[in-house]
Amino acid sequence: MGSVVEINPLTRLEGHGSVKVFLDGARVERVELHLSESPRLFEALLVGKSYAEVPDIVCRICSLCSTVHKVTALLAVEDALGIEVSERTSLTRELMLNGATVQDHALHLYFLVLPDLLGVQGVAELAGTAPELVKQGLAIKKVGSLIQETVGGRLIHPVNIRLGGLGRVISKHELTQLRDELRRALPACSDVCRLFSTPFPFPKLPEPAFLALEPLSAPLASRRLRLSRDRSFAVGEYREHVAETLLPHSNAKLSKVMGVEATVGALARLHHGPTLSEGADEIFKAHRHELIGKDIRGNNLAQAIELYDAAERALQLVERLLELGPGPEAGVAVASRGGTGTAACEAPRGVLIHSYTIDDAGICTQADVITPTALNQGAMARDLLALARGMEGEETARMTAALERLIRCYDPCISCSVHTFPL
Amino acid sequence: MNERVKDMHLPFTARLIERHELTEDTSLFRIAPEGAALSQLSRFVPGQFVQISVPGAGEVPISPADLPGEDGTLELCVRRVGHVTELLHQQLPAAPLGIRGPFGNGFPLEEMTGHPVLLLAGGLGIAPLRSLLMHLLRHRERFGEITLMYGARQPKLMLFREEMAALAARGEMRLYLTVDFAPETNGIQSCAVGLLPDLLKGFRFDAPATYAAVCGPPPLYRCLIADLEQAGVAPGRIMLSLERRMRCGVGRCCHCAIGQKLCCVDGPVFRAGELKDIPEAL
Amino acid sequence: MKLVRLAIAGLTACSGCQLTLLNCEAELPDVLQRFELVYFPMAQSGGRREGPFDAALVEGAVSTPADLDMLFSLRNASRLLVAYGTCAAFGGVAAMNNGQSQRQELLQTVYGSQPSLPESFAPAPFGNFVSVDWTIRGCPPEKEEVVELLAALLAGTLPPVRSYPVCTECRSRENLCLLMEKGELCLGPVIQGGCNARCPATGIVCEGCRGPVREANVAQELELLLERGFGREEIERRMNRFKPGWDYGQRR
Amino acid sequence: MEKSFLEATQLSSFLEKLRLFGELHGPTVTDAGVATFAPIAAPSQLRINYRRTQIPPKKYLLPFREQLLSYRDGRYAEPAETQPPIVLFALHPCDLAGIAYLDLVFLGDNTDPGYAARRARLTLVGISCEPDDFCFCSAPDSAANCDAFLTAVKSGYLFSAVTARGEAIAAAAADLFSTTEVPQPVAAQHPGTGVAPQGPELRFSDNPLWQKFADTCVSCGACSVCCPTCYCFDVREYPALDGGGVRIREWDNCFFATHGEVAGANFRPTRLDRLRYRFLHKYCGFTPLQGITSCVGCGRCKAVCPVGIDLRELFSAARGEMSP
Ligand SMILES: Cc1cc2nc3c(=O)[nH]c(=O)nc-3n(C[C@H](O)[C@H](O)[C@H](O)COP(=O)(O)OP(=O)(O)OC[C@H]3O[C@@H](n4cnc5c(N)ncnc54)[C@H](O)[C@@H]3O)c2cc1C
Ligand code: SF4
Ligand code: SF4
Ligand code: SF4
Repeated sequence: MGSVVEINPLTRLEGHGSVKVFLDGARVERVELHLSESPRLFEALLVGKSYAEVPDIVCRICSLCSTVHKVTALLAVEDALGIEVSERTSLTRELMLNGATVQDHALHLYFLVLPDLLGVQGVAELAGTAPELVKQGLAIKKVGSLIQETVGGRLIHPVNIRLGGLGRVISKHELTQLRDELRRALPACSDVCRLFSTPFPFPKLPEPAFLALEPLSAPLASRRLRLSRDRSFAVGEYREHVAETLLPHSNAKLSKVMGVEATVGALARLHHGPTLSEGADEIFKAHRHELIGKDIRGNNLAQAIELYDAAERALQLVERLLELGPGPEAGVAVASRGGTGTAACEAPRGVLIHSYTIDDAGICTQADVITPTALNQGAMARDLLALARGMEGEETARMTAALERLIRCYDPCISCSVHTFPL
Repeated sequence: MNERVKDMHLPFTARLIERHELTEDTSLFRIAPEGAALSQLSRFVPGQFVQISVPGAGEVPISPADLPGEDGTLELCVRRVGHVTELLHQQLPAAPLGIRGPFGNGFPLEEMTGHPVLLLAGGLGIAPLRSLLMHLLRHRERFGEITLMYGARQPKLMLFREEMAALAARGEMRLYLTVDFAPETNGIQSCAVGLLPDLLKGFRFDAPATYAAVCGPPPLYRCLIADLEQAGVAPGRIMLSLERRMRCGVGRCCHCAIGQKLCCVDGPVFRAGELKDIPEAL
Repeated sequence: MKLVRLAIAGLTACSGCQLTLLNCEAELPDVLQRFELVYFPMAQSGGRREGPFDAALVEGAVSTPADLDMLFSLRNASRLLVAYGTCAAFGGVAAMNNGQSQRQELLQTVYGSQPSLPESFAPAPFGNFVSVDWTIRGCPPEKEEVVELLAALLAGTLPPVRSYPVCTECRSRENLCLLMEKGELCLGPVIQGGCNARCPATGIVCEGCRGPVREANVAQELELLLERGFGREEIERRMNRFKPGWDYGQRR
Repeated sequence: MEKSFLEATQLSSFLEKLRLFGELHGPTVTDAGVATFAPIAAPSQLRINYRRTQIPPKKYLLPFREQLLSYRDGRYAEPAETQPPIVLFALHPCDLAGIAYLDLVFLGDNTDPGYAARRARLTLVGISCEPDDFCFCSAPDSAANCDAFLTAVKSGYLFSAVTARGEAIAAAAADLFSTTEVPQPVAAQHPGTGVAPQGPELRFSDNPLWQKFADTCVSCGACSVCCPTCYCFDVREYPALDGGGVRIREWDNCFFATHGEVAGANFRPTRLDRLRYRFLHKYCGFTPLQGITSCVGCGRCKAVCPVGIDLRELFSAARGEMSP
């Protein structure tokens, strides 16, 4: 007898989604992952807008990833128009990205994942059962927020990073304040890893094919995506390597990279040998065996390591900006010619690609956004099925809890996921 | 800094004693001011107003509906229209409120002594006039004939109706009630149906000696002034209690300007004569 | 103490309004203590959308049958419905092309012309479908205004309203006027303030994320920008970014 | 009044002396290039030859937004006034006149406690100015309502003490004043067409300019925000999550529809009504200040108006048309 177990809505993640497990008796037939967010249609909305408007509009795809969407869009538009930015601008953007990572990983780990580890329903009970952890999580998140607020001019949908430069140069006083706050928060950041170092005890999952930007010391300059040691491609050629298909039950398109269901995100990044900050590297080395060559269950720990790394990097960047001192900043660059530009960044939940074509009048004629959650969708569905099969015969509640938890390992962002380029 | 300077913005506490619902949206509140507010309020002159604070919502100007009682308690008749008045209506007995005042000029009681007084109230306008009426009745011998004409939209919206009727029954004043329209089903018709100005038209009185006190919604004033003047009441003896937006009560926030006058310090009681040349006054 | 029962949910949106609440790091412990988050799928599992709620803070535009279903259900289950953010209040970015391009075309641009396109109609604000008791503006909203609302709910009321344009706060902060001094396309004069002129304070024009101020002199703003050399098309595009359907003749 | 000569080269040392009387604030520019009164940490920040700041010195007396009261358990309390003593240096006569007007409003009956406390901690040092196209004050050299005044002369300034505090400044800076012959003041080229009080009936003139201004005014509020003598305020109360709350005062503006609104009516429903109100308040005055113009001719309102409204245009046009 066939039956369906449904998890609807998926909770403690961004956006609207659900999961259906189709059972035949105790046997799991198939699992459907529905990313049912309302279509957002950004790629279509951007067509006809001026190049200068693109980054301001497109960051509204997602609040959690607004900074990285904005930076990626800026890079792509600048790539299209041949606009160069100063070192200060680049460093400032990098600082924003690190701040976003701290803020986003802290939110995800402490408020969305931690309830699973402590066996509670969410943030409300957490405040009752583990007030100290809540306080710690908030304190860490707050430094990330402070960076967004001070440097970006706004916590969500930052305004101060813009085409060609910055709106306002961050004052020495503000930078010093950031530096002090970051220093104060670092010990707590290094502590996060301890909380998330026990992987959850479910059946082993298929080994992922990890996709990440090739790590460079100046991450914003990275222009190659790597799938494995011998398989990589230039960001600008992503269309030849990323294929998208529409699934009947999802408003997000499924992306395959070089023919495989790639996995992106923190764990993927760690697999490609990034240069981590000193403190984070130490922790990474200690946990290496739990992460490298392992499945997605290690992703939360990887995020914890990254959180620490991002905080340390943010501090370094602030110090570097203080060294550079204030200076004149270029305003909005004016487009002199059209072109097509593509850029990729590492969002907290994985590779994000933006690509735009701008005509000679400065109007956007084509826009593509490939989001990490769209990239992860295939792997996520595959793992859900594997996990459900591995738990055949278990109590339904146990199984659905495990499935939800698996999804939180991926840290999906469904608002983002429903944007993909024309088929 | 002297005491008064310090007190400028600081309300005194006033406890809510009881709330008595008069209509769906209007209640009579009895409050007990505490501390120095008691002595300040003992100077209250009918027509003046106080600033009532509801913690959490803010402050509003209200004209007390009666003189402070023996025990210092104050009656306020308040209609629920928005932010502050809404929260006021939600307060339970013993809730702490705030009070500042009294502010404004009040009716010229000295000047009115010995004269007949005609009170004309429309709707909620009865609230400030009730404190004047109570003063007149308490010092009944000092004044001439006292007449209250009170109009409401419907019988059930008529405030203090029984009370007024009882006062009239004691023979201390004349009472005329009117409603804009009375529902058919209402069997007892103890008031006229029509508008206040209609009521005034058929009214015989010693106009040249009379002081009129008017309070009601803005459109009411214009026709009543014309009618009163036509009947022979001097513009200088037509007292109007006006309402404006107010934030401070002491002539600074500037919202309550009426021409070059400020309602909170030059009013809220104005003489029709003063307002003649101020087109936006009424 | 009786806790105030809340629903916090999103329709077609970026989750930024909900996230803004989670970003109130300093206030969150207090909030968690005094409110019962009965339905808040973004941060709580096991919630029930049937209520009853004292207030429902709902973000996002209405663009699918599922959105509408959720909106009706929360409206019915809640004493107060709060249009939480600019999408809920005006349609927001999702609605920028309303009245300009057909929904179906947009869908096809993104999803291709295949038989089973996702069901979706032109994104619309809550006010088109249900009564709204309070509106928080902004894309995203200001934390302060969210906390203000929550505190007011605890006090049994709603916050006092402000109704001045962005320029008022902008000037008071002694920013450089980008419209006058730099000839940039700033919408400050016709946009509701309350953000403390966040964008002009960083040297960037107000893009209008808080929607129109009560007495926006739209016709004059348009004229002003035309005089400064902007094309009509560009101006309209910018004005529509967060709210479609301005009345360009309005002078009130 | 005795005048002492301060050579321009002594200005930095003079500023140091002023610091003895409080935190030194004066005209400077922000990073974005806006003229502003702000703390002067180093003499190089001072822009002594400034034209006008965007926001007048009223911000020191009446901040844009300030806490009026706080409450807890239903009891209201006044916040402690925290502004330190400040020396406000290099104020032009129009701004001094603006402060004088505010003093009339806030220090009269029912003295405003916050204003009074801040005013008492403010030392005002004026300076003579060079008018530009926007200025139209009438009393350029008036050194009234300050503690001390500097008149620019060739190669320096003439210092005159006005109040006892001014004398104290003079005493503190005595060794900086030069004993050489005092140059004569350079006569400033002031247009001298200050705004005299206007007839209140002018506001009901049906001059078409009224309607034109009402149509083009964008109600951005900049003119009032930047006016040294506009002081309308709104008061709002905000509860806090912990059960307490605050009552704040914030600059309001007669250009906003809410300004004259009551339940069921608006006494100034149209922008034209509100423009007439502004005219009345600025040029005719309310209640105790009736007949006094509060416009000090600083020129800010015209300089900041995005549509270039200048009410003076209206007087000259309307006056001509009204006189028989
Ligand atoms: C001298 C004076 C005496 C008054 N006496 C009484 C009285 O005895 N009983 C009574 O019920 N009311 C009285 N009022 C009116 C009362 O002050 C207002 O109804 C109240 O301020 C509205 O405040 P709110 O916060 O409840 O409404 P809000 O939420 O502020 O606003 C609701 C509506 O009221 C308008 N409003 C705001 N402030 C005022 C104001 N000061 N006056 C009128 N409308 C305003 C708003 O513009 C809006 O249209 C008096 C007003 C004045 C000036
Ligand atoms: S920059 Fe924009 S918001 Fe600021 S004053 Fe100028 S027009 Fe208004
Ligand atoms: S300045 Fe404009 S765009 Fe910026 S936050 Fe305020 S309303 Fe939004
Ligand atoms: S009205 Fe205009 S010119 Fe006169 S003082 Fe005010 S801002 Fe200056």
